[in-house]
Amino acid sequence: MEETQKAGAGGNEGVLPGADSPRKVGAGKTASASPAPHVPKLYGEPLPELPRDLYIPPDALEVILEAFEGPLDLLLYLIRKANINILDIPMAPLTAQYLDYVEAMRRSNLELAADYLLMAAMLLEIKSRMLLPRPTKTDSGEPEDPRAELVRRLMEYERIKLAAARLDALPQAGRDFEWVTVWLADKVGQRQPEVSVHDLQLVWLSLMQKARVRQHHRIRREELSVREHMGIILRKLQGRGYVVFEELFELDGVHSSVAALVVSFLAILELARERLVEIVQSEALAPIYVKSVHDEPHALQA
Amino acid sequence: MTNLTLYRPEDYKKVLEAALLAAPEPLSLAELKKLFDEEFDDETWRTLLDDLKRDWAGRGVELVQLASGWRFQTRPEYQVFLDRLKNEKPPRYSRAVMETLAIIAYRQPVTRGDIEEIRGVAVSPNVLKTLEGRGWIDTVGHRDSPGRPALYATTRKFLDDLGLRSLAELPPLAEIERIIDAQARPTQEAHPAPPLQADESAAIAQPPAQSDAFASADASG
Amino acid sequence: MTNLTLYRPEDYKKVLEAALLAAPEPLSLAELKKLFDEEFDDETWRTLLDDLKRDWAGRGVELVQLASGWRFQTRPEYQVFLDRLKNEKPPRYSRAVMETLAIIAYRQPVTRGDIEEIRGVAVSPNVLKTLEGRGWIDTVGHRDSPGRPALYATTRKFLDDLGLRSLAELPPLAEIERIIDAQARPTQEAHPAPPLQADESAAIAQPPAQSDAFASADASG
Repeated sequence: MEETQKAGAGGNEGVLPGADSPRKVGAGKTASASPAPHVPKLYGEPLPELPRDLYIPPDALEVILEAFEGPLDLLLYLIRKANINILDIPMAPLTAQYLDYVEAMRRSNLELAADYLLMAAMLLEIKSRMLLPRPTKTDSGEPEDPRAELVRRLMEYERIKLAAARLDALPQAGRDFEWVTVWLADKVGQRQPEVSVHDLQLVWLSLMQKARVRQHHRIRREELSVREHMGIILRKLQGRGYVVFEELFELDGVHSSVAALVVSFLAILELARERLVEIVQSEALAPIYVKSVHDEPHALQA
Repeated sequence: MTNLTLYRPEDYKKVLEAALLAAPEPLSLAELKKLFDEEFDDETWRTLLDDLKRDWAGRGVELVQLASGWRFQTRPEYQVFLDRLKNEKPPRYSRAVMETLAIIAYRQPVTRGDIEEIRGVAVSPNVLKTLEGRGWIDTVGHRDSPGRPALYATTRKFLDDLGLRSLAELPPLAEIERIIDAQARPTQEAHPAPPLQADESAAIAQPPAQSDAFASADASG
Repeated sequence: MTNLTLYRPEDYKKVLEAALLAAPEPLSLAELKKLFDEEFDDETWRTLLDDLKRDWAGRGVELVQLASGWRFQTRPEYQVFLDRLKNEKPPRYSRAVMETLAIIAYRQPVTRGDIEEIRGVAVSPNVLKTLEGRGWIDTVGHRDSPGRPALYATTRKFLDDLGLRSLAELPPLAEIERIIDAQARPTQEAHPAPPLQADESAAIAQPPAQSDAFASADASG
């Protein structure tokens, strides 16, 4: 921002410094401007009298000049200050007052006054056209007001100026409120791959295809819940030596349906068939014990 | 890390809250929908978000819906405290910057020439650079005229940073708009003389309040 | 803008919360003290911060004290949801890992030899380590055969992470296998076995090195 304003005031863009970049008009130049003749000169031609409505004390000039964004801004200021009807601008006094300011600005900083001089020329032209009989438009029959374009521009600029003030009044991120962004937890490690059931299914299918081609026989898909229970039972047996057969059945859990009991039973039989567990019973009707075959031979639990 | 399972609406709201608090950008509904395996309809989402918004009522931070989505932000009333933690205050933009922004916002897309025509002065490249640097404007094309000048428009970030959901939420142009619409529109077509009756112009001849707004804004900058 | 006046401890806590939520860096106690005109002693500050911390208990974001100060951060358990908002592709397991996992899931309990027999290639220890490290498989016993090989099975966490209540919920394959049986033969030629030596070496495949099976899974998921 700082740079913007400096450069904006730098000269060749023809931008007046903004009010918030107090770039004082040189003191020496101001001094020479202040005691300027009470009767302002217009391009060397002295103006006969200052319009009373538009009169601004010369010592206020310096402050005011810095506050203007351009010729339209200055004109609007003059119009609003004098409470002039923008739709019926008295061109002669306005032009005179405007030229008075421009002259002061020329003395302060010639380079910055380019846009202002253009406007001065426009005002003088309008003023002179006001004195001439107006050409009548053939289609509407209404005479064209030489001020129409100026009024249109002034009103458009005023709307934008107002809109800019309203935009500036809106709460602005970083100035009037802050965005909330909390950190992500430090402890979060490397992102883990996600695996879906669908992925797994596809991989298994492709494996089956390959295996079929290679081995010329089909790998039979076994009852999953039996396989699951084989794992559950092996876990229960782990490190415990001989476990009472009934303990391997969940009688009061989520798996305690009749079907689940049957599946658990089938799982134990399958484990025995695959020689993963050993089932022992010392005599008929005695307790049945089950032991994982690899388990260290613990003492028989009574 | 334990795995989190979502059961109650509360659980979903917690995930939603965490995501919105941690997101570096506003999150659109489409993005928010990625959060959950379940596919809720828009109404359910609306309920969830409204509910979360209500949870935060009366606190220093609020959930807001912006042009590009939902986001948490601090309430303006709290800024005076938060400013105390900052080493430097954020700059206020100069009138040149704000007027250029207003022209682009309300008249987009516009060229630099259009901006200069309305403001009556040359536009410093730095003014446009400031606005581009903030991410508030960008070039959306070129006008098919000599020099093929760039056309500027405002961005989503501009809307987000000013808490607007769309350009339609820009503050309406002043009452002079109505007067101009009603009476000056023919001016643009045939350039007839504007009506000169004093009573009609009275509404706009009142000392406008906008200069005050700027005076205070500039003074604090 | 209305001016905010702080009366109750609640009011101070709200300012504190807003400041901590919006701060770009952790805030030290010394910085936090700048928030208020009143000078509270360290004990009062501690109470205020502990109180705020308690307010956030059980939510997706928590207040933590680090060496450099206090800050809000998301809880690690919520990361799995927050990750879904990221645009980057999640890492994927190599074909070797996925095939091994599928074999263990569908044929458990199995030994490494079983896996090698079905896959037709040696199984790298890294593959099993990856799956054990994720907590998806573990050893449930040993087969009573020469060398007493370990028997692998999937864990409760595997079911949880895949959203299954039991292995019986793994998709049944019979139907699809029949369809593939009918169509597989011409496809077989078009899909030669992937280079398995390279495949085995890395447990987690880099994104470009994805196999066809994964690409299709990715596209449909």
